[in-house]
Amino acid sequence: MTETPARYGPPPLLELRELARHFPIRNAFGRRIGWLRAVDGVSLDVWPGETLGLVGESGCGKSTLGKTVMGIFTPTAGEIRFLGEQIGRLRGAARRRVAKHLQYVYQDPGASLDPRWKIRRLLHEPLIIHTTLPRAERETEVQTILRAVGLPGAHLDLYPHELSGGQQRRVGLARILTLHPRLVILDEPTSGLDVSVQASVLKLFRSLQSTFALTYLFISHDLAVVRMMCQRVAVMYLGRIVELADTTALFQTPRHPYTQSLLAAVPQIGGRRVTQEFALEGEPPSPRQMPSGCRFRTRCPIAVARCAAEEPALREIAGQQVACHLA
Amino acid sequence: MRILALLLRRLAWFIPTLLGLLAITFVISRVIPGDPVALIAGDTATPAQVEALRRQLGLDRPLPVQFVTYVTQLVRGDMGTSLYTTRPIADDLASRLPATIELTLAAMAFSILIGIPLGVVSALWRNSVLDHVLRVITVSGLAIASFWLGIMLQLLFAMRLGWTPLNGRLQGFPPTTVTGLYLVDSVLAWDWTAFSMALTHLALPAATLAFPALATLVRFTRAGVLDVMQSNSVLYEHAMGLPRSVIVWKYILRNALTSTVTQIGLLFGILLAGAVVTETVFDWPGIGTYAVNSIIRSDYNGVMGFTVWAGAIFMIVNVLVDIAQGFIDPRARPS
Amino acid sequence: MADLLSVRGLEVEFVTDQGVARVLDRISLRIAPGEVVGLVGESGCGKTTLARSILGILPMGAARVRGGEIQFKGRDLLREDPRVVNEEVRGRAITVIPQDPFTSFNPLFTVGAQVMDLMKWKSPHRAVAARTQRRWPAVLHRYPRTRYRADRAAVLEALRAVHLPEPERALGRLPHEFSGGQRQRLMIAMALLPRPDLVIADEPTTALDVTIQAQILRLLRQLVKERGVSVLFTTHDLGTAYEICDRVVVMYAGQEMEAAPTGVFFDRPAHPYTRRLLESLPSPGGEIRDIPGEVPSLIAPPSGCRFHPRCDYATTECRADRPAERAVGGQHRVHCFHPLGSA
Amino acid sequence: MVSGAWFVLTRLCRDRSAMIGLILILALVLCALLAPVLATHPDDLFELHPAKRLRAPSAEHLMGTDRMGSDIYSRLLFGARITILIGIIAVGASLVIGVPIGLLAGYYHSWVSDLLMRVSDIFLAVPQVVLAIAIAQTLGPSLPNVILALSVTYWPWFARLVYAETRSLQNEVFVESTAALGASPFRLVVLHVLPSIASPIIVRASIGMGFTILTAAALGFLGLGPPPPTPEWGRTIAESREFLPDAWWYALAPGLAIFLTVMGFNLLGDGLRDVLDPRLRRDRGRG
Repeated sequence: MTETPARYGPPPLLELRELARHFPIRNAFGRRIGWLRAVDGVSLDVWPGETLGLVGESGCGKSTLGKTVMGIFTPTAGEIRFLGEQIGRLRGAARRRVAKHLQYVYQDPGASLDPRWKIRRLLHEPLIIHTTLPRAERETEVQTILRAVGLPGAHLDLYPHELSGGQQRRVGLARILTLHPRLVILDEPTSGLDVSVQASVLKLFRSLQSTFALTYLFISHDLAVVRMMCQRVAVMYLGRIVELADTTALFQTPRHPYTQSLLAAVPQIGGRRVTQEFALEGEPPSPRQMPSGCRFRTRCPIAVARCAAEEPALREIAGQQVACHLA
Repeated sequence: MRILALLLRRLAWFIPTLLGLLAITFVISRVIPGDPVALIAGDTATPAQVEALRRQLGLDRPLPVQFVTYVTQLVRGDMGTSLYTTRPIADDLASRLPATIELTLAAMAFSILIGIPLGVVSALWRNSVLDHVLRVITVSGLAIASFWLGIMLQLLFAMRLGWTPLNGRLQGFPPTTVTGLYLVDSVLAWDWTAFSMALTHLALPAATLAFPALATLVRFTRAGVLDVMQSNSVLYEHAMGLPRSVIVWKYILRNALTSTVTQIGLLFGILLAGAVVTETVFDWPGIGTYAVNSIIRSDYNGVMGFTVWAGAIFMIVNVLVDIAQGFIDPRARPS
Repeated sequence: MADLLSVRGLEVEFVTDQGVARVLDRISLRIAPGEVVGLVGESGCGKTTLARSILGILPMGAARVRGGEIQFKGRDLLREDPRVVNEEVRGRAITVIPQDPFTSFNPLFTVGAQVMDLMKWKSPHRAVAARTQRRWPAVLHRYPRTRYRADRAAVLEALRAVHLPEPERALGRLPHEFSGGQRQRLMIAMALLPRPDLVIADEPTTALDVTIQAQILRLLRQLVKERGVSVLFTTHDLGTAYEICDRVVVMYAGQEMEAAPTGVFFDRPAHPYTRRLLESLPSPGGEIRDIPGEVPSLIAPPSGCRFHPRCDYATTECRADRPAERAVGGQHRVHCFHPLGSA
Repeated sequence: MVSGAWFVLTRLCRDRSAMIGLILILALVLCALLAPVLATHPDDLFELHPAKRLRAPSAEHLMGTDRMGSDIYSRLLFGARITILIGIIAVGASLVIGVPIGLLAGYYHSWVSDLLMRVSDIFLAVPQVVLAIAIAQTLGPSLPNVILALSVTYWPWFARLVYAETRSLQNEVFVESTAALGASPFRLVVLHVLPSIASPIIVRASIGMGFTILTAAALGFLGLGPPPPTPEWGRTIAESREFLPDAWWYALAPGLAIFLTVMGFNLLGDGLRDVLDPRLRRDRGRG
């Protein structure tokens, strides 16, 4: 990767090489008639301590990417290297051990709590799975984490439904942090939230990141949030990364036409009106029937013949990586 | 196209399921103690005679061989001979099938035509007096033993009031056989005496059989309608001011029916099972009474034959239900 | 200009297992002809309930209207015969664009069947039926041939107007065969077909991606401005409100906080809540500012101004009484004892 | 767990029909336990009184006498024991067979789970009574054989239910996220999945009791139940047929007993469904 690793001393925490995850498409008879290429050759490094944003519209494969890294889906092809170890092909108990250092936060961490368990038992569970700590030490650990996410110890004896949505969210995060993971994948953590709640959630993520020295892979469709939270941003379209750059650069000089349209589509309060200026026509094609060549060419305002013939690879232009022939 | 694919998929499972069913019944009827040969041969037979008979019936060969023999014969339409009537089982069953079909179809039609509208009304006027009355009736319908209900109906309508005959399918000669269903045949023959006679004979057993099915349909339709009434699409239709009767009887009903129709398939199994008992109570000359008689006489060929037929009919009905489902729900995808 | 719609002092309660929730607390709202009004607020603030109250489709049994009135073109929607409202107002004079284009179509009927059913009852060419004419249930009524042809032509025209590809074939398809954006285009077409005076759009772009949202917003704004239709646009997304609205009304926990023309609203918010709301929007690279505390329960809401427990400027006055509406500029009105920028 | 049971009980008490169900079942259990005490003629279980045959209900014989001159009321009480025995053992055995199969097939996605479900489908392809009749007939009429026949034919219902519930639970965020946390399949299934699907299993078990009792009575009616002099309800009805319409009480009493028992379990099942499974909660107050 030509991205400047020198800026961060240690090697990357997570390395993806040509990672792919395809889902079979079956016809009415149950025969496979094709592949849905949800993630299709993604290479990416996540450096310790950073927050890497992964943005794209629904169906672009960003969540599938997160779940494949997490081991919820097995990769169809490519490599996942985490802390220097190949984890993409691990199975069973060996794979489950990786979860100690690599955690996944669902869109609503509150929904990840078993409604029949009390908070205390829920917070003890990860420690029971991954450590051999005696009960008393686990309890100390649990108390510490609970304070870190800003909840009183009295909540330990409650059931999830007795807490407010915001408190459930904090418990969900605490559950993951008891293990002190190195990398946390945040999957659409602010989707569906009101702005004021969103602000509280983001604030919490930031403070937890500094407290626990976390590295985030921040998956989101919200460009404004990504811009605020991430040092680097990768833009995905139909299973591929089309642009990867430092946040400031990406937002100031977007080089891929898709990134440009995406930025143009976001309403800017006080600025120009999207309803008057936005030009991108049509909708993304189905990932079941991928266009030849560049995947964006069917909607691209500047596409030329070459775009249909040849799929552009990521290349570096002034410190930004762009997959476009014309950039 | 979708419906065709669905049909083929279901049919692909048809044969293995039927084979599995055969295997289960076969094992049950042969492995488990109880010697039919000794039963046929009679008390006076010597062991040598019994053995000879056993060889003659092919029951001395290993079980898998017997099974293969049975299946190959079955494929040729040969279900063996009844040990009791000494006629081919297939013939026995075929001659009795129309009676059972007439009974179950009548019960089915009755429960669908009454049950679905009642279910809708019950949901629309939920917690009204009507809803509560219907709830009591449906709960009873699922709790009542059909043989007892049949006997009670006989006691009241046949014995006390004399409105209907006690049992049987007809007195006198049946109308010219076309379909084997007396109601249909008598209409075709323009024979209204036979028609009314067939109808009065059919009334009690059909009502007995229909009651639990009716109860199930009311419950499912009610639940389905209530469910759909909460949906966003119905909220939208209300917001756009469509007339209430259109929303209910066109949009909600069709949505609710998708789950009700699946129930109809399962229900047919209940009806078929109920037919065994109900036919016994009403001496209805269908395959149910035949099965019970075969059981009593240890006629395993008869029992096997009935089980295979019942299973096959049940599966065919469920394929038909899938097709109906395909028409009601155009999205229906096989899974 | 006379108001097209005016809601005054509307109070709505919901009966829940936990108690009675006071979802709308004396809400007032006016919409002028041709005006696009944004109703902005966080989830649970009552904006959807207000929209449904105007339409008269609050859940029966659970919801109770305790007071207030809704005047629309000189008729009192709360007190008029519900059947007349259903016949003449809903789907004709007031139409909707629903929140979720994925579930708002009936999945079992083709789009054409649903559009034509709407037109059968709500076509502008259809005379309003007198009540005495109704002898048969509506479901048995015929669709007059000549009107069907005219309506179908109008439908195709409308589908072209919302840029739906292949309108003829689209009518024969099932809802799930369309993408979210296409379905929302269909919904817009259906909302405009009866030639309404007012369209109530309830979070119509929330379920869509940004690029699709931008397309839909542009289309909607263009069409309503062309036709001079008023729109009540509820949203929790301030950016969307900025894009499409002429005027913005902010609600919080069932109370109205502030109303102002869009430009003024985003430039000089006068209510502390509005100000905090705008500040909590993500800003590039900047610090994050949230609003401490959580949205209160509506079953036992705070006294007085419902925002006071989270407000930096709250005084005893705010706890005791609900602030009356006061004007801080031409069309700029605020419900606050301590409006910003006035002191 | 105790608080959970208490919660369920208090909620059940507010549901009128569930209460009726509970009362009916308690009454049945009491009848069965106290049969020797409650019975007016406990000896009539085995003794014949040809002189008193087919007497109409009276103060001495509350529900009349049967063809042997035995007191029907007393025999019904003892019959309750058989009914409960059949129901509990058959449903219990079905649970023991069906639940693990359903869990395994539901949790793992492989050809084994397909096979398991196919096998249970085959059982479901034949109406239960038919299969039970075939089994009971080959085994011979006796109480254990009836129970065996019912168990062998009822387990697929549990397997199907548990399978479907497990599959749908796998889409729940809390199950997926606990797996992502690194929990082993065993931990996940036993500590998270099973407790979550306990409610539908309990509901199905209650309704299954009713259903099984009904089927058992049908077998008894067809002469495949426990042989005389066991006071089995279904066979009593079969016996009564030749004395109709005169000895109407003979058929009425056992039929009502079956009806009330099954009704009790069905009502309780419905009530439990409302209390335990909020997804299916009956409409109350909601629009």
